[in-house]
Amino acid sequence: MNTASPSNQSPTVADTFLKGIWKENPVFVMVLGMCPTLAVTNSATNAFTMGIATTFVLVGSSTLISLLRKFIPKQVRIATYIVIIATFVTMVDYAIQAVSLQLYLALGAFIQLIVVNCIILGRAEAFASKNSVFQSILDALGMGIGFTVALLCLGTVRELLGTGSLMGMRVFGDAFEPWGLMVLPPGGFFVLAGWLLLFSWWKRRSTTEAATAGVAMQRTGSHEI
Amino acid sequence: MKSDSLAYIFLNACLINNFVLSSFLGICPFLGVSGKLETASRMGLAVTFVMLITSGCASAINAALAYLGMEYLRLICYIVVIACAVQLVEMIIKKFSPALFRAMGIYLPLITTNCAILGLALFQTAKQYDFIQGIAYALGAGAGFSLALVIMAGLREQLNLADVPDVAKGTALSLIIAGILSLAFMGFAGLGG
Amino acid sequence: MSAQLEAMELRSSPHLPEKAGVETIMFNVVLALIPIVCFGIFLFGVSVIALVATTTICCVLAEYLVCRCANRASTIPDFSVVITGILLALTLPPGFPLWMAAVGSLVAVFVGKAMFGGLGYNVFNPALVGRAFLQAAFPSAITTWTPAMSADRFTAFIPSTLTLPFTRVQPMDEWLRTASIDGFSGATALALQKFDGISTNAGQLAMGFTAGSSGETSAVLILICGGYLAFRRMMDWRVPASMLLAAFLTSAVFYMIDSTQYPTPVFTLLAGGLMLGAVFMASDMVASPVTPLGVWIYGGLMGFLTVIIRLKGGLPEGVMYAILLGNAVSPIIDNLTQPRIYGAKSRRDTP
Amino acid sequence: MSETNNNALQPKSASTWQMLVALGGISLISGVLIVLAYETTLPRILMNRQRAIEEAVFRVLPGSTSRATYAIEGNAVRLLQDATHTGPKIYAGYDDTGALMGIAIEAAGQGYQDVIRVLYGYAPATECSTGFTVIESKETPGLGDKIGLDPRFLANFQGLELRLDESQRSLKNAIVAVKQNSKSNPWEIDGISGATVSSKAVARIVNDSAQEILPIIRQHLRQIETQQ
Repeated sequence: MNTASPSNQSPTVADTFLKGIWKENPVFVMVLGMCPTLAVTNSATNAFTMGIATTFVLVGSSTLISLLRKFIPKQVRIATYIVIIATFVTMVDYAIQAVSLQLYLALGAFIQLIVVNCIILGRAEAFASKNSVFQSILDALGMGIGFTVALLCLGTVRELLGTGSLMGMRVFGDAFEPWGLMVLPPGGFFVLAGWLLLFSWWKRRSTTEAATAGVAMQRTGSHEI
Repeated sequence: MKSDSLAYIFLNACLINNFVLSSFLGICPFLGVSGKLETASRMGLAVTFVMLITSGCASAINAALAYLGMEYLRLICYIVVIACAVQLVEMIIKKFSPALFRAMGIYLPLITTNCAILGLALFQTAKQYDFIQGIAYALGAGAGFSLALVIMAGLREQLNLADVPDVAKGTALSLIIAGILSLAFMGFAGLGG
Repeated sequence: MSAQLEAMELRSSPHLPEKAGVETIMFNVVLALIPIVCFGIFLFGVSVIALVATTTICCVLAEYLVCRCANRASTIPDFSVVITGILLALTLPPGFPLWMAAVGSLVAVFVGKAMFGGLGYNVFNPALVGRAFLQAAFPSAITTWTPAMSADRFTAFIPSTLTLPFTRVQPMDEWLRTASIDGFSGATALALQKFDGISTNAGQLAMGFTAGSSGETSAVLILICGGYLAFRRMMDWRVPASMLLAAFLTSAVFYMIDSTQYPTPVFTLLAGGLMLGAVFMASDMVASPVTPLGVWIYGGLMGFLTVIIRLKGGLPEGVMYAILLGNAVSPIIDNLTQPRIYGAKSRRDTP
Repeated sequence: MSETNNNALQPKSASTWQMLVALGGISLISGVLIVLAYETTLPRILMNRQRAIEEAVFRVLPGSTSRATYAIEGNAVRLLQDATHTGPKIYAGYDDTGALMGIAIEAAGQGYQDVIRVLYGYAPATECSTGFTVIESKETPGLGDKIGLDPRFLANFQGLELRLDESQRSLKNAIVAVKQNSKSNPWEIDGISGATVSSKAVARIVNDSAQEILPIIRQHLRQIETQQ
C-alpha cells in the first residue's frame, strides 16, 4: 500500500485526518476488520457503539505506541502492541458494561474481539510506530471515524429494512413488513457486498470520466486489494 | 439431543451456527486464503489445530483466573497465550515434522490475528463449557471453518473461468457467495433439537 | 426443418453426435414446465397465473437490464431466464404476495445469475437463490399455505396475493375457513406429518390434490414431464435418479428405526418439493459436477441432506437447502472425482 | 513479520535487558490502566446487572417491589447475598408489606437456532404462572422471535396452570404447546402459527424447569416466605 501522495510534499494535517474517512477507508477500500463490520451491524445503535469503541481503542493505543516508539525494541514490538491494544479493549469493555448492560449484551463477545481487529494492529505497525504523537492521533481519529461511518452505512440499511426502524424509532409505520433476512447473517454479507459494488461502480465511473476528460488520474490501488 | 451434549456442541459450532457463515468469525482468512483448494484445506487444518490447543489453554487459564479472582486479566491472558501457542506450534511442527511444516507453516503466523481463535476462547468461556466440552467445541468450530473455507475455495476456483462483471470482481463476489452459503446453511437450523 | 438445414455447417472431424443447442434445450424445458404450471392454475386458480406472470416478467426485465448495463447482446432469447422465472413461481405458495415474488425474481437474476457472469457460470441455481432469499426475508408469508380446489379460485384472488408493497400480509384466518373444503386443509402434507403426525395417503400425494407450493404438488405429472426431457436427452437423468434413490434409502433407514415417528419412504418421495427439485432444479447442468461418479455423489448427497433436514431439522421441508448445499460442494466433488490423466503422476505428488 | 527477522540480523539489535525492560514496562502500564478501569466501573456494572435482574423479575411477578435471590443446591435452597453465584438460581418477589408475591424461575433450553433463556413467574398461592419474559434468544426475526414479543403469546402465561400432583414430585399436567387458537386446557400454551418449533421449545423449557424446580420450591416455601 503506497500511502505517499504523488507529489513530493509531506502530507498535510487535513490529509492525515481525511484519508481514513475516504481515500483509505478501512472497510470499503482496504477491506479490513470484516468480523465486527458484519457481526454487529444489525442495528444502527450497535454499529455506532462498536465504531466509537474501536475509535477509542485506536486513538488510545496509537497515542501510547507513538509515545513509546523510541523505547520499544523492534523484536518485541508486536507483543507489546498486542498487550497495549488488549489493555484498551479491556477498558472499553468495562466502560460499555457500565454505560448500558443491554448494549453490552447485544454486542456480546465482539467488543473483546476488537483486539484482533486488523485495523488497529495495522495502524500501530504502519503509522503510530513511525510518526509523532500528534500525527498518530490524527491518523487514528480519521481511521476510527472512517470505520464508524462504514459501520453506520451498513447498520442503517440493515436496521431500516430488517425492522423498519432506525436507532430504535419506527420509521416506516406499523404496516411495514420487515425483511427478517437483513438482520440475519446473510443480510450482513449481502449489504456489505452491495456497498462494495456501489463503491467500485462509482470509482470506475469517475475514473472513466476523468480519463475521457483527458486528465491523468492516479489509480488509488484499491483494485489490487 | 441435549444442548450440552458433546455431539450437539460439535454440530452447533460446525453447521447450525457455523463460525464463519453465521457468527462472522475468521472472515479475513475466509476472504483472503480461499482462492485455491489446496491452500484453503491446509489453512483449515492449521486453524483447527491451533483451536484445539487454545481451547485447552483457555479452560486452564479461566479456572486459574477464577481461582485468583482476577477475571479482568482474561482478555490479555487469552491473547498472549494464543500468540505464544501459535509460535510454539510452529516451532514444534518445524522440529518434528518438516513435511507438515512445509504444508501449513506459512499460515501459522497469520492465525494469531484470526478472530476465530480468540472468538472460540471467549465464546467457550461465555457458554461455561468444561474442558471436554471445550475440545468438542473447538473441533466443531475448526471443522466448520475448514468446511466453509474449502467450499468457498472450490467455488472460487470454478469461477476463475467465469465472465464475472468487472464491478463484482474480488471481495464483492466473495461476499455474495458467502451470503448465499450463509442462506444455505440456514437449512441446518433446528438440527438435532 | 428448413431452418435447421440452413444452419448446417461443415466441420472437420471428430464427428460427434450433434448435441442440441442451448436454446433448443431451454425451450424444451419451458415446454415441459407448461403442464405443471397449468396443473397449478387448475388447483389454486388465478393467483397462480398472476404469480407466474409476475416472476417471469420481472426475471426477463432484470435480464434485459443486466444486458443493457453490461453492453452485451440480449440473452433473453435463450429462454434460460424464463425458466428461472417459472421455476421460482412454482416453488412459492400460491397466495404469495406478488411484490415479494417480484423482489425474489430480481434477487434470482441479479444475485444468483448476473453476479457470476450469467448463463453458464451460475454456480447456484438462480431460482433457488431467489427463493432462499425470500424464505429468510419473509418467513411468515412463505409458509402460509392455502387449500387446493377452493370453490371461488377462478373468480377471485387469494387475499394475500394483492398485498401492497412493503406492507404486512393481512391475517387470512377468516378466508381460510371459508375456502377450505372437506379433506383439503391449508397445511402441507409435510407440515402435517412433522408437526401433527397426520399422514396423507400416497395416492393423493401422487396426483397432487394437496396444499403446497404452486407447482410442487403432483409427483406423477412432474415425473412425466421430467421423463420427456430425459428421453430427449435434454437432462442428465442420473441427478434426479440418484437424488430420489438416496432420499428413499435414507428415509427407509429412519422408517425402520421408528415407524411411528418417521414417514414411509414412499411418502418422502411424493410429498413436498423433492420431485420438482430433483427433476428441474438439481439437474441444472452448470451447477452440477461433470464426472459420472461425481454426479452420483452429488445427487446422493442432496437426497440424503433433504431427508436429514426434513426429519431432524427445524423445518418441514429441506429440498431447497439441500440443492443449494449440493451446488456449493459440486466443484469439490468434481475435484475429488477427477479421473487421473493417463501417464500423469497422482495430483498429490506434483508440487 | 519478515521485517523482524531482517532487523534481527542487523548488528544494532537491542539487548535482552532492553527487551525485558520494555516488556515489563508495558505490562506495568497495562496493569495500572486495567485495574483503574475495573475499579472505577465496577460499582456501576454491578448496579446495572442488579437493575436488569430486578426489572425482569418484577415484570414476571407483577405487584412485587423487592426481591431475594436463592441458589438451588441439590434439594435445598439457600439465600444468596450477592449476585456472583453461577449455579441455578430463583428470585422471590415480595410486595410492600413483605408478603411473597411469587417466584421467578430462570430456565434455558434448545430453541430453533440456539439456546433460549427465559424467566417465568410462579405464584405458589394459585399454582399458576404470572408472567414470562425472554432473556436471550436467537430465534428467527419476524417468526420465532414472537415468543418474546407477541402479546397474544405472552398472555398464555397469565394463569398458566403449574399444579403439582398428589405426590408433590411432578406436574399434574405437563405443559404442552398446541396449535394457534386451539387452547382448551389451562396447562396448554396457545402456539404461534408458523413458529411451531419455537412455541414447542418454550413449552418444553418451561415444562422441564417446572418439573424439576417446583417440587423443591414447595418443600421450602416457608423458608422463602420468611426470606431466610
